[in-house]
Amino acid sequence: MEPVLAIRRVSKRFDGTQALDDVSLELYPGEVHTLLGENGAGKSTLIKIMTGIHQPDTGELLLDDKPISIANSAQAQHYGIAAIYQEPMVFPDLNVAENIFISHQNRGAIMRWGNLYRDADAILKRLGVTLDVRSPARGLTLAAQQTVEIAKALSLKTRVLIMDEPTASLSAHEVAQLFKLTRNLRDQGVAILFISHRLEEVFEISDRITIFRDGKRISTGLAHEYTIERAIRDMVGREMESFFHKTLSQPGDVVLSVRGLARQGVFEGVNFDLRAGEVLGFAGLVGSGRTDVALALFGIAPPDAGEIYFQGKRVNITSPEMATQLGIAYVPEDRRQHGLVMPFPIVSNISLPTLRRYINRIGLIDFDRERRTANEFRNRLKIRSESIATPAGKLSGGNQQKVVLSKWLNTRPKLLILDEPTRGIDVGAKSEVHAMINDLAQQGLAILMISSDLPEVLGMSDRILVMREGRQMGIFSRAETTQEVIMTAAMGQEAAS
Amino acid sequence: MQRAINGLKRWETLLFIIFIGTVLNNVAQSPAYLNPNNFINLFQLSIEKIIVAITMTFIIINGEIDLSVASIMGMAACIMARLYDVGVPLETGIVIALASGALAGAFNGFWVAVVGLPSLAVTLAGLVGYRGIARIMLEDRSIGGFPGWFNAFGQQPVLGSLTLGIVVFIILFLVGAIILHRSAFGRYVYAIGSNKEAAIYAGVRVQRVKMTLFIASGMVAALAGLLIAARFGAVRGNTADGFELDIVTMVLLGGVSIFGGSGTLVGVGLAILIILNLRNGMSLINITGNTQTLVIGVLLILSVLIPNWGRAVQTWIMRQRLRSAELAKGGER
Amino acid sequence: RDVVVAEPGQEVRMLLLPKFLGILVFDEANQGALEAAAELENPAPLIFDGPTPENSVAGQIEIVTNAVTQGIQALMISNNAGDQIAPAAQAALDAGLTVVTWDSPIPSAVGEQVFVAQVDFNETGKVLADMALSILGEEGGQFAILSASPDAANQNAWIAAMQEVLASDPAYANLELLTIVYGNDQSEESYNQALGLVDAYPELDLIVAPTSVGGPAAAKALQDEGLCGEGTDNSVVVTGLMLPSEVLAYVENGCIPEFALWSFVDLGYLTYYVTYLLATGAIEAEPGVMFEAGRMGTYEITEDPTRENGLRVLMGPFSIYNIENIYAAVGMEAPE
Amino acid sequence: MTAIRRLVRPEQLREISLLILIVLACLFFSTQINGFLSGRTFARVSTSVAIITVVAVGQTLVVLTRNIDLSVGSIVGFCAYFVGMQFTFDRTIPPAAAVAMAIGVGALMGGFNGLLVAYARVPAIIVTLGTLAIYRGLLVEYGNARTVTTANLPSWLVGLQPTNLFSIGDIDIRLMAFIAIVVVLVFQLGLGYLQFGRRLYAIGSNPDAARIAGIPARRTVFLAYVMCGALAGLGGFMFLVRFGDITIVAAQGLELQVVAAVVVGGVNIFGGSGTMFGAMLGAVMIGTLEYSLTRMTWISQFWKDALLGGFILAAVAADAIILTRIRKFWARTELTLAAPVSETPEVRRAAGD
Ligand SMILES: Nc1ncnc2c1ncn2[C@@H]1O[C@H](COP(=O)(O)OP(=O)(O)OP(=O)(O)O)[C@@H](O)[C@H]1O
Ligand SMILES: Nc1ncnc2c1ncn2[C@@H]1O[C@H](COP(=O)(O)OP(=O)(O)OP(=O)(O)O)[C@@H](O)[C@H]1O
Ligand SMILES: [Mg+2]
Ligand SMILES: [Mg+2]
Repeated sequence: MEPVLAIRRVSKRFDGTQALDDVSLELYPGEVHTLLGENGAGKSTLIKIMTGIHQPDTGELLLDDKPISIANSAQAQHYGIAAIYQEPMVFPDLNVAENIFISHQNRGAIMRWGNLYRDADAILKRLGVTLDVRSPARGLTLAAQQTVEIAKALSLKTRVLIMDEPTASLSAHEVAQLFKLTRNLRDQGVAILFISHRLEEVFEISDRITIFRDGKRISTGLAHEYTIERAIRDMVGREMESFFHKTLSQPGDVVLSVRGLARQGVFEGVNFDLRAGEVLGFAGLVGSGRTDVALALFGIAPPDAGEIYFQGKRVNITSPEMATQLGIAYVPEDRRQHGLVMPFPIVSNISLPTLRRYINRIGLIDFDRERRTANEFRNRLKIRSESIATPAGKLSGGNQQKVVLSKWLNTRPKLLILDEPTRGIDVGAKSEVHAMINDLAQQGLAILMISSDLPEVLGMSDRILVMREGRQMGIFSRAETTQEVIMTAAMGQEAAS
Repeated sequence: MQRAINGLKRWETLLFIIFIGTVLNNVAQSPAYLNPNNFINLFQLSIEKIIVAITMTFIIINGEIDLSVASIMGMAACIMARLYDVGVPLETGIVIALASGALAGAFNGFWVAVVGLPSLAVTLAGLVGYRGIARIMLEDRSIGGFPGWFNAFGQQPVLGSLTLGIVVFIILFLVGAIILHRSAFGRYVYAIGSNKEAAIYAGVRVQRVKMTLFIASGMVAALAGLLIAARFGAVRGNTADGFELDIVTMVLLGGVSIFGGSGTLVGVGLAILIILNLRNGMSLINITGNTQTLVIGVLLILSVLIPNWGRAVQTWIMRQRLRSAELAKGGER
Repeated sequence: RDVVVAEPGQEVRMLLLPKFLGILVFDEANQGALEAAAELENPAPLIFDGPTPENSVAGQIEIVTNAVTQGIQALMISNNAGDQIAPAAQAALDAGLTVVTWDSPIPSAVGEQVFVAQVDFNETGKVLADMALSILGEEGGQFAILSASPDAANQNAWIAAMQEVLASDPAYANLELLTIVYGNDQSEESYNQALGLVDAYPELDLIVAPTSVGGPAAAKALQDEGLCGEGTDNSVVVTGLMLPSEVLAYVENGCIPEFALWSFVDLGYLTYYVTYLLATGAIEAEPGVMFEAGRMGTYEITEDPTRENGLRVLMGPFSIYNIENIYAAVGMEAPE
Repeated sequence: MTAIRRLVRPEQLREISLLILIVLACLFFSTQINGFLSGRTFARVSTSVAIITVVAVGQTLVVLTRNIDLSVGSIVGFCAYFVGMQFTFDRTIPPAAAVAMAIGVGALMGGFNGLLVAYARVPAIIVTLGTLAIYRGLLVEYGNARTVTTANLPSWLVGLQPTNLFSIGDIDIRLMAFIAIVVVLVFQLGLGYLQFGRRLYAIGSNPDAARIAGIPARRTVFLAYVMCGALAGLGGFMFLVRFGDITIVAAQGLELQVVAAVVVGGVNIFGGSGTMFGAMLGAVMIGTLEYSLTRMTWISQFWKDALLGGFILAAVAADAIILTRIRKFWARTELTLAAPVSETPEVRRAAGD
């Protein structure tokens, strides 16, 4: 069989970084081809070259064996190449339906709103999600945005569909839905290029696998030729042990105690205690209100009712600054919007919440000390970058996440709230993060971990709190839970069947 | 080497080159340019604008804008003059005028930082409103005849051959540069300008920073208003009318992004030197005001356009070079 | 006493500074000055330089300050900066320059040697009042003033003089001044202000506009609203100080029955003469000095009755224009 | 509730709240000014805001794409003066040719802006701050201190301003107002129903995403500038019609009035949201305030500016506060469609960086 799209010996250099080094890849119709690689291995860069966002420095692209050059996205779409990007790219002021059909230059110059809504509804139905197609995209959660992105790509007549970590912010239910669709498309002869850091998923969906390391292709093969161990070895370049290093420890005093916490219309009746050295997992479907609880605890969207006791004292947290001073740190789920100042170098991002610590006698920033801290974290978390002076915006997704983690760990918090801490992080880094969470808990930190990655929640938590539609469904201890129990709680009745 | 090239690519370097160009041009054009008095005049004639440009730099880097500065200048001057006219001691009047500037800034800041309205809208209203207060103060009158010591501040040197305005500018510029580039506050200013949300999540007191900036902007504008009163020796309702555009132009030419988050005070300093030199040179050879404005308009556009083209050419050359290298390699096999 | 006559051919670098560029009257003044320069055979070219309208105050001060550096020897300023220009002008004087104002003086007279007055400012008030009276007639009526900006020194002086005349002479008892509004020398603002006047004061009969921009704009507004012009009873009309060539249409249709102005060409001519004589040392700026100004005849420097400490040369006279003489003024044949 | 929510978009909400504010202001002024609620007030305000409205429509096109055009005042002035001068040379120029000339020159100037912004990637504010000075400078050079006077204009042109097209009861719809209304309607429909219009929103909403979605962003922004210039040219023609006597300072400072109208009209200055109706209502709001203040004879001339400034701020603040209130209210009534946790103004980074 002929490949639909072939990439021949493509290289791409960003000043200082060789993002892609002489890479070749073939995509065949009717296959799901997965790209694996550590953060910064060059996966997204390759995709951006396939969609005309970046131009390769050298090398060529062949469509049906004919060389093509893709100058921009419109051209890529013309060739039948569509992509779902790692970071959702929605138009907040347009409504959902418009967002879905934004790339349809062939729908004519005049908008037919009726048709638009009908078609958008149909596509969303196929995806199995309920979203009001007329509501503006502003304010959609990350997951909802991701859904819109998927719908957008599906709406195009594509021969090559690229999905750059589409599942990173989806929970199991949505992922299953997405995979059903993906297989459908594959069976219709679409070539699918899939990227994910969740290895279980990868083996579930892939036909073939290609592994990148440091901008080079390391191996390509049929999925069943790979085992998880081999995949990891190819990605990381060395053997790695299993994922979750959970060490059980004796929990200490209660650090955080929440009673009847509520914010009108968002969540209500949240009650739990969190002890030092304990990891409390927050599970639930996307949109179940977990992030909102975190935001309430961190003072960004203070609650309307209920009590928060921190280290035994009743507190009323009204601003992030106050929360930080109390010793609460929050790693947000949307790192682009909330986590990082993209043009800032890594070092300034890390020191931002703790800048006051780096002030010298005459009131100026002590750059040396600031840099020393940043370098420490860069080494400890293995942040891949040219230096700590690299702007955060130029890092790969996973490395950005590590910067956000560094920034909050540096506040030396007593309570660490992690919202999807491993979203978009590669296996190596993921296990590092897990080890770190474990370490921190050992050192007596209280950790609240929100995650949509069920194995992660199960593997890392001492106890798991499950939420559904803004209500707390129960707290389960590590010993008594399984994926099924949690899913049932998270989805209510229908999931049980 | 790479570093040197990167240094060359900086906006400031380009500005510096343009600056040297204007100086050389002026020397060639007019013998009067090198007259030492001329250098003092050059600053003195725009001193109020360039003082306000310093706080404007902070505000724009912070992602906001303050269009009301010129009106605050006028308002403060008029308040002082009116108070003097009704018999309040000038010293008291000066303090009240400065306080009125701070208050106006705080008022702007309240709507922007606390209520969250766009600063463009708020300060556009301020532009109209504060000018209105200036008008109410003096109506159709002009008030002058201030004590000699006051006028001397605007007209006579206080330090060597430097006037008070120039001394104030130098001090504000140095202090401003240190605050902006070396202090935590300056870092917050950039952070908020780049990504306000992330700054909030990092516990930066965004409201307080914005409030501080607007108050400082109002107060410095009031100070500049008083300086202009001292320099002109008289105050009218239209004092400093329309200065806001010149001030914003200086800051933007200095490489400060109107969208916030980037720019340096050094760049703004260079832009100020360029504009003042250019205007001075043209004035000395009797090029009229309209043409001067036109030339500065062209310069403003070119200063962005040329580096853009430069970068495009550079990328193209690099790609060509890689291509040919690739071809050569291919040939070997 | 002696009447001093200028000795031609001496080199004096002179700068004519209008309020701002782009207004016809100042270009006419430049014409006059150039005419004088040719007559006096001054080898140095006359520089005509001015600020932009929106930057008039700071711009004028800048030009005056830079003139010293440039080695200009004589400045002729139509002051738009009120007393704010005084320090800069005084600095120029101190540096040995000759400083003469024309059209609009420095109110405090600080920094200027002589003011070349187009007309007597008190007389301007009377002329305005007389025109209002002649338009409204014995029984009088209500009128409003549409001025340039609240900051214009000469406009303010004329208006004050007019108010004084109205108050002091019972002949004007029936003329009622309702209000003063400002159009800032912009057509659009003046137009809207004129409309505002007719709406706010239903009994309004006349708008007095001592500004060459405000007058035509007001006339256009009234004409558009059918208050004056063809086929109406001219219930509200306009008068004031305007340029004949710019208001011909409104005089023809009756919206501006009468208006006044002086010759700006002559004003420029006379100013040049006075300045040349002062700069060459032929005359001193003292009261009682008499001199001959080319084709315009003999003039005398006197105390300025409208300003303390000021000296002036009074040009005069006013020309009052109406349908009878406007065609001649603009160099056209009167239609049958 | 859901039904209403689906019917009324937030943008329209803005307009409704602005409309309510205008009505309230009118009611207030009717107690202060004799005969305020009359056809005359309508005629006056509608004609006086007509020019601003037309130019504001163009400005809105550009602002929607997260750009700005500060040169519109200079374009209006240039076109008014230029066309007026052509009549001075030749009075027989037919009306259509005159209008076409104004629009053409305006479009050319707008095109120059657009070229620099869209293709040369110079930030809009820098380009148009520059061309604000450049176009005015060209006018000064071209004008050479001459003035366009009504005497030099053909009588059909001078007579256009008071022309009354038709009346609805007491209310006269004058030609100038009619032009403005037509322009608003046409462009409003264009925004809502043309692919081009939606693209403007998309680009302003998220420039990076627009590029990735394959929207021809450059061409669209360029065209927005051309149209903005063309509308400013049309505004210039209307300016000539209305004022007749044109000097080189014509329409100086108009850009600030236009931006004020757009901002008060709820068009987001950072792009992505706003409508032509909004811009028009903004112009009407400011026009009504100015109209009323000049006619309240007990208010001193010198208080006008201060009050106007206060009113503009009040309008913007009221609009914002009402809007957030209603949004919050709706958010509570419908859990699954909640508003964002915290308003996240889009990262205002330039498209060109
Ligand atoms: N625009 C850019 N400018 C400079 N460097 C870049 C740019 N985009 C990517 N890079 C660098 O290129 C390398 C590859 O990045 P890329 O985003 O392709 O990684 P990735 O494999 O997608 O990683 P992840 O799994 O974390 O998303 C990284 O080192 C990154 O820092
Ligand atoms: N698809 C959706 N459309 C509109 N609003 C949604 C959607 N999903 C969630 N929300 C809103 O988001 C809020 C809860 O989201 P939140 O982010 O707290 O949940 P979460 O469990 O943390 O989900 P996530 O995994 O996305 O972080 C709710 O108020 C809900 O109204
Ligand atoms: Mg990636
Ligand atoms: Mg969440």
